[in-house]
Amino acid sequence: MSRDPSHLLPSAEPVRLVDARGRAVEGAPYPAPDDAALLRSLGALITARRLNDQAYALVRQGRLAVYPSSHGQEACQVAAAQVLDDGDWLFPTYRDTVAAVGRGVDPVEALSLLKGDWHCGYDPYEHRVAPHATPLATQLPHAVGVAHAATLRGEPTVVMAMCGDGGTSEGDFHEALNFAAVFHAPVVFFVQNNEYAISVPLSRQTAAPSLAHKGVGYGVPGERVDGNDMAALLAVLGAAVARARAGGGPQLVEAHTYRMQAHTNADDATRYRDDAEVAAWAERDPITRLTTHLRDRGVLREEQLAAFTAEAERVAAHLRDGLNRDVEPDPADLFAHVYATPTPQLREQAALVADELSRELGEPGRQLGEPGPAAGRRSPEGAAR
Amino acid sequence: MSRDPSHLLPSAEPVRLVDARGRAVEGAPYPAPDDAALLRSLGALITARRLNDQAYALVRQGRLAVYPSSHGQEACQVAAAQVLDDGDWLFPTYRDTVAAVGRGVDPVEALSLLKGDWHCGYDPYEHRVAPHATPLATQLPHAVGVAHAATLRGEPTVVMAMCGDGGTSEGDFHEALNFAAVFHAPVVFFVQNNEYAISVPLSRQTAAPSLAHKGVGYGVPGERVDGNDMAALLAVLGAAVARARAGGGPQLVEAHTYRMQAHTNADDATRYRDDAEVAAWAERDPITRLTTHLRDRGVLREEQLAAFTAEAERVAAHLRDGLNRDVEPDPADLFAHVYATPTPQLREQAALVADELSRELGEPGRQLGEPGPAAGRRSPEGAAR
Amino acid sequence: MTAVAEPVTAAARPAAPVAVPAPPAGGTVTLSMAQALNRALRDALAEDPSVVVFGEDVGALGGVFRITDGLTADFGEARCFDTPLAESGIVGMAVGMAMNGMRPVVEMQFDAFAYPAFEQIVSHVAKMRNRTRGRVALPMVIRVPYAGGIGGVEHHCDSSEAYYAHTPGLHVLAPSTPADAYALLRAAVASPDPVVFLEPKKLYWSKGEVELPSRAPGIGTAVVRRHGTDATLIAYGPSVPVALQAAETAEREGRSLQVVDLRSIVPFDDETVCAAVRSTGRAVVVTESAGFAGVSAEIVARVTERCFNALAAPVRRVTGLDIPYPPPKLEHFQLPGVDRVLDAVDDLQWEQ
Amino acid sequence: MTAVAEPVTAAARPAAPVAVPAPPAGGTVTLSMAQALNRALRDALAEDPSVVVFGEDVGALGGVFRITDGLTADFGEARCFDTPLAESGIVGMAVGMAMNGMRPVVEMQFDAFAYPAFEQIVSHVAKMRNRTRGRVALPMVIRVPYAGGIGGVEHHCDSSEAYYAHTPGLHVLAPSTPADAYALLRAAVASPDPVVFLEPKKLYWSKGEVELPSRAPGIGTAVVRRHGTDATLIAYGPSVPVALQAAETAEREGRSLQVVDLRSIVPFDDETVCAAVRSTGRAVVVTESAGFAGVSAEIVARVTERCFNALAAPVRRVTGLDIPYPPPKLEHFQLPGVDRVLDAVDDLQWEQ
Ligand SMILES: Cc1ncc(C[n+]2csc(CCOP(=O)(O)OP(=O)(O)O)c2C)c(N)n1
Ligand SMILES: Cc1ncc(C[n+]2csc(CCOP(=O)(O)OP(=O)(O)O)c2C)c(N)n1
Ligand SMILES: [Mg+2]
Ligand SMILES: [Mg+2]
Repeated sequence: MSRDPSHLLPSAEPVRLVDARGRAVEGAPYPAPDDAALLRSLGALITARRLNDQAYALVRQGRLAVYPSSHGQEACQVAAAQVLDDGDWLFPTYRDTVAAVGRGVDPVEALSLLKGDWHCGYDPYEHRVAPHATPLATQLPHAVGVAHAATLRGEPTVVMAMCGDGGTSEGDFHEALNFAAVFHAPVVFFVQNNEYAISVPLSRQTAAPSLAHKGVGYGVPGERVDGNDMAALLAVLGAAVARARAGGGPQLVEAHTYRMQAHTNADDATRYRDDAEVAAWAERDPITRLTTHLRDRGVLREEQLAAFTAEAERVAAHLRDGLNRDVEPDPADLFAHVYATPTPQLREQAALVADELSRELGEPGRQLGEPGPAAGRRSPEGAAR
Repeated sequence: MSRDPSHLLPSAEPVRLVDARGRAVEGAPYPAPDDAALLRSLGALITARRLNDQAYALVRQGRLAVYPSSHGQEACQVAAAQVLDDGDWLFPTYRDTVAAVGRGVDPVEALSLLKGDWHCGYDPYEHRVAPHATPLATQLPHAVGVAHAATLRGEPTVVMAMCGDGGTSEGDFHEALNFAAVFHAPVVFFVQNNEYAISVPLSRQTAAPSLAHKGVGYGVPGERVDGNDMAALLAVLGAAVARARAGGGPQLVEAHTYRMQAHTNADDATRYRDDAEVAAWAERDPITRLTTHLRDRGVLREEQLAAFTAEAERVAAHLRDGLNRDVEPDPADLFAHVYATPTPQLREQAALVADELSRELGEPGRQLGEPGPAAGRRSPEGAAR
Repeated sequence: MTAVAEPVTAAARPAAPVAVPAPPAGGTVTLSMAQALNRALRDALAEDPSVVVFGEDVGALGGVFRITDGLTADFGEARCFDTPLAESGIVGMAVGMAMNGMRPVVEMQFDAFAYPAFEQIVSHVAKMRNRTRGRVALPMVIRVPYAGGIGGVEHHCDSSEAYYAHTPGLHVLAPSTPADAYALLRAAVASPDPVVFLEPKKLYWSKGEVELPSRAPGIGTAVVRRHGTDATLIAYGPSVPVALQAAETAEREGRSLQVVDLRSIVPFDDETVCAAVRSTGRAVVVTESAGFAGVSAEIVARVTERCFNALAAPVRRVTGLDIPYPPPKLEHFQLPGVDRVLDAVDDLQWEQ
Repeated sequence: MTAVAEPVTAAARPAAPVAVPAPPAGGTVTLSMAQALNRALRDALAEDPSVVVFGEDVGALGGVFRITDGLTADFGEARCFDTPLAESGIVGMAVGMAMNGMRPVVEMQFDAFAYPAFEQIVSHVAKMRNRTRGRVALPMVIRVPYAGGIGGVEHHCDSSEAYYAHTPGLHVLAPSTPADAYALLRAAVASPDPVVFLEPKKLYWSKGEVELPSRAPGIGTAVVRRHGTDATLIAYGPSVPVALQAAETAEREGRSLQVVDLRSIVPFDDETVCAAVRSTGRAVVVTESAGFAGVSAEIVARVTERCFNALAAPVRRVTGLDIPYPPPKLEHFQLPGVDRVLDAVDDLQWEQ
């Protein structure tokens, strides 16, 4: 009566190919990626870290409102992007800017949301990266829909749908996994378990043996992977993508990693966790681990490392330049995209705002874009002055 | 890193203590309930079936708008009520009228919803039976809340939270199981898998090995039981309740049963399933099975059976009488219970309706409660006639 | 036996399939609203391979109201299919399919059962085009068997239009005739923007002439259903027949009432509505949904803002009461009826 | 660094804890609105053992806005606790706890993140008392950090009051001062009915005098915040300071504006509002939320219905635009400002 579930259960320990000291793990259940792939990933990791740190600095300089950093989670970010083909789709959360950049999105455009110029700053179709999702887990059913549409048309698209450990508690997570399973949709659900949802630790989020154990309840294979092990991530996510592309249906992958910084710059993590916990995770840094692994095995030359660092600097400079440039957002945009054609009501409202602006431009001392009441008053005719 | 999940997984086959031919199963994993309990259940089963059939007939006679029958699922209904103590709570769905009655709710009051006199016809506190839930799975978080409140006060309450196979797909199912697990709430989630959600068969509802396999993803033990085996249901649900009461936390129990009739009288099941399928399940009827089992073992005397049947007739007659009595619903009730004290706005609206009624009562030929425009017009003063 | 496979309706309704198997090539046919909707879906599926229909029980069963009757049989599983029972999942999946080249038409089984999808509708469906600066459009339709008047039990008769109408980024339509049901549903499916399509349950079985292909006005256009000179009744969806009946009664009493059928709640046709109100100087808004902060309030507010100096009396409202939808036996108190409408008309300060 | 642990605000805000550790026995204290809310929760927890506070990050963190700061430390885990991240689950669990003798106060992290709980709120919270004929009451409070004006990114600045105000069975409150924040939250927790409690985010850090114990009017009462003779501004929550500022500017220009603060959207204080409008003959409604089918429409409609003959001009609205909430850099176009309010006042047909 019951289909045998054993193949749907994750391994007891997360898959690890390279240990925290950079040494290859014996008898790992997945073949190691080749050195070229690992080297490429190291470059991406170095850029990823640099981007995280640059964005963080830009918040302090007031160029970004806030930044939810993936510092410490870069291996997950890089792997999520690297295992995909051009025709595939990525569904990132607010924390997955680096993954979006990994697929080719310009980091300046990716951070438009947090700079405040507009919501989604990039064209989702250009690199097949959905807009950053903020309402938690809501992007997961979208991922299923994109995948199912591709399946109906016979296209080989695979969709990488990302969420956090906290996001797994939302109803949409459940509904998306179930739909994906029932429609056998080529979606890889990739949960970055970074141990916290803002202040709430995993132990208060779930009592499950692991988040990957949620898969079996949908008939979806669950897998667990060391989220700071670049090699293991490439292997596990790569296999999941290949399986989905081959018609194997969805998969749930949980990466065990850690949010090294506060939820965002605005958060005060000392209220809910110890520095010692953070320090312990610093020991498991994904970049150090991969660097050691490649260096110890003679694969990484120092010139290569220097080149990676230079490339990371170049990207960081691009981000700095982009975010330091002030774009004057156009209020006409507020009305232009609510519908394909503005409704009569929106045309009226746009005209009102335009009228306010034209009056304001006549007024010295008021700046377009300055916070506060939006515009100059009409001359108060009729007012008894 | 991962807690051992094996104890959370259900057995490969549903627990069965008595097979379809009424014979005790050897080596069953639960001890059989004692004969007195089984006899008592048989009486309840016979009444349950009679209630289902009576309600069905009352729809044909126009006394009920519609009736979602639990015909074929009576063993689940009876067991859900019988394993609870007085201080426990039951959360039924629209299909679980018989379970509510099993806890002492007057069947006439239980069917008020479907008669159309009011929404919930009984006092939920009297027998600790929540109002029938229609929006699917929404009652499950309530069950967790009731249980958690009891826990906080140190009360030994256990909550039986019922839903259907279809209901497990809703986000609220997921959130309720997770909350129950994290708060270690004494809730038994009891899924009656009757193979259909209206027209949608289980195979299009889920790709899971079984619905009970959803438990592990929350750290909740899952168990499967033959939903037409009264003995097994009493054993499995009884153990789950005892475990919850002893502080063991929530449990998920899936009963494999079958919706023998259409979704409601309004449904046409021939559009989506074969008579042969229904016929096969008729062979597994829970009442026949328990009757045979008790008779074969010499436990059931024919006088006893006659007494059960007489009692069932008595209950059915009570239901008939109750539903054939017409209660004139009072429109004042519409305004009385929206808030503890009606708002000024509601007082205004109540006055308007009262005014309409008083005018209407002056008008011959219009009946209070007659469908159509609500009331008599004020004399159309000012109208240019 | 009713066509409703839900623990819901007291009213006996034809159980017969609503599908219209032999579509005439053109001309005018008499159809129920249910049939007109079925026909619209059929024609859309036939014309545009990117149209897909899905939801709960829409496949083999043809939907609890039979609006999708025969679509799976005729267009195949890939074009019309059942989903697991989860409305947020349904709408969320539709968002993804619309992002990826399809035109999904999803069915919510009843108004109240669309609420689980509220976050998807408000935070994604309504906002996607805007947040992506027009790059990602969501051509999708959310069909909702809407409002009451069918003796349904709790949660089966809500009127939910205000929730959607208040949410910028959605179009909200409510037909009142089979012809409009056809025309507006076709327009909704063809629209580049998401549409919440409200189908008055109590009108599913009402019949009317439907011209094929339709030449009815599209989204954003109200029509004057009946001309009159003394006061204007403004209604949409299930309230339109009530308004028309009231106008008929009033005529016998010597008062000439005009009836405007909004058809499209968003966008709102200020021009037609205001012209009608100005022509009579008096108006009553009739809606089945609760009045407080509902669409009826918006109509009163905008008509008053725009036509104040032409008004001889305040615009009045006849709406559902501000109470949870009543049980079947008390339902008639909730529904705007002819008498209430005429009472409101009487209150329009005729003495001035 | 801001007190907001969310990818949300540009505005720099004090990160200091808001808890008020040493409650004075009585008299008047100066508190920020955030502190007043914290104090109200503290006092309620201390007085009534059935009060429990829960939600996302309300425990150790004290909430992303620090409204629950120190409550877990002072009252223990059983009285104030974090939940898993699922809003429907939070509200649903609150329903169950309220059914079973508790008075839950739950926090939704932001307006838009209450939408997953919409079905629970509309189909259960609002209806439970009614569907059980008064047998099951739900004394619970849903706290919502509400509206915008803080430079938040998308989904962090919605104004959701219309959705709740349109749903019979809920009380909907929106304070505009620390004193009202305290008084109304205490009243909400003590209420036998469910309350949606909207806390204007941009006012969290505004300070004011709070009398303890409070003698402020309770649920259902509006107050005249400023007297005036020429026109009445009607506002609530975040729009009240805007209205007051506009009245001040107008005074300098020689026009006397009255300001009514609704405080309670449901129930609505028709008496106070209508008396104010009648006394001036002109009125403008100011709300931050989108206008279409919003609470502003209801206010215009009911004031017009009740005061038509006293009106010298149509009641005007100054509201948020009918667009998704703008990104931070364009936010100021969305917010009603003094100039827009005064423009609307200028439009009130003064020439007559
Ligand atoms: C529906 C919803 N509820 C609440 C929030 C507020 N919120 C933003 S991030 C966050 C924590 C998410 O944690 P997790 O999923 O683990 O992702 P992480 O931030 O750790 O990457 C919360 C509660 C939200 N964005 N959406
Ligand atoms: C949220 C919600 N969506 C849809 C419905 C309509 N509906 C009522 S019963 C039903 C099928 C439920 O199936 P299942 O959970 O298996 O229970 P069963 O009827 O088989 O007992 C559906 C779709 C509903 N009541 N609530
Ligand atoms: Mg996390
Ligand atoms: Mg079922």
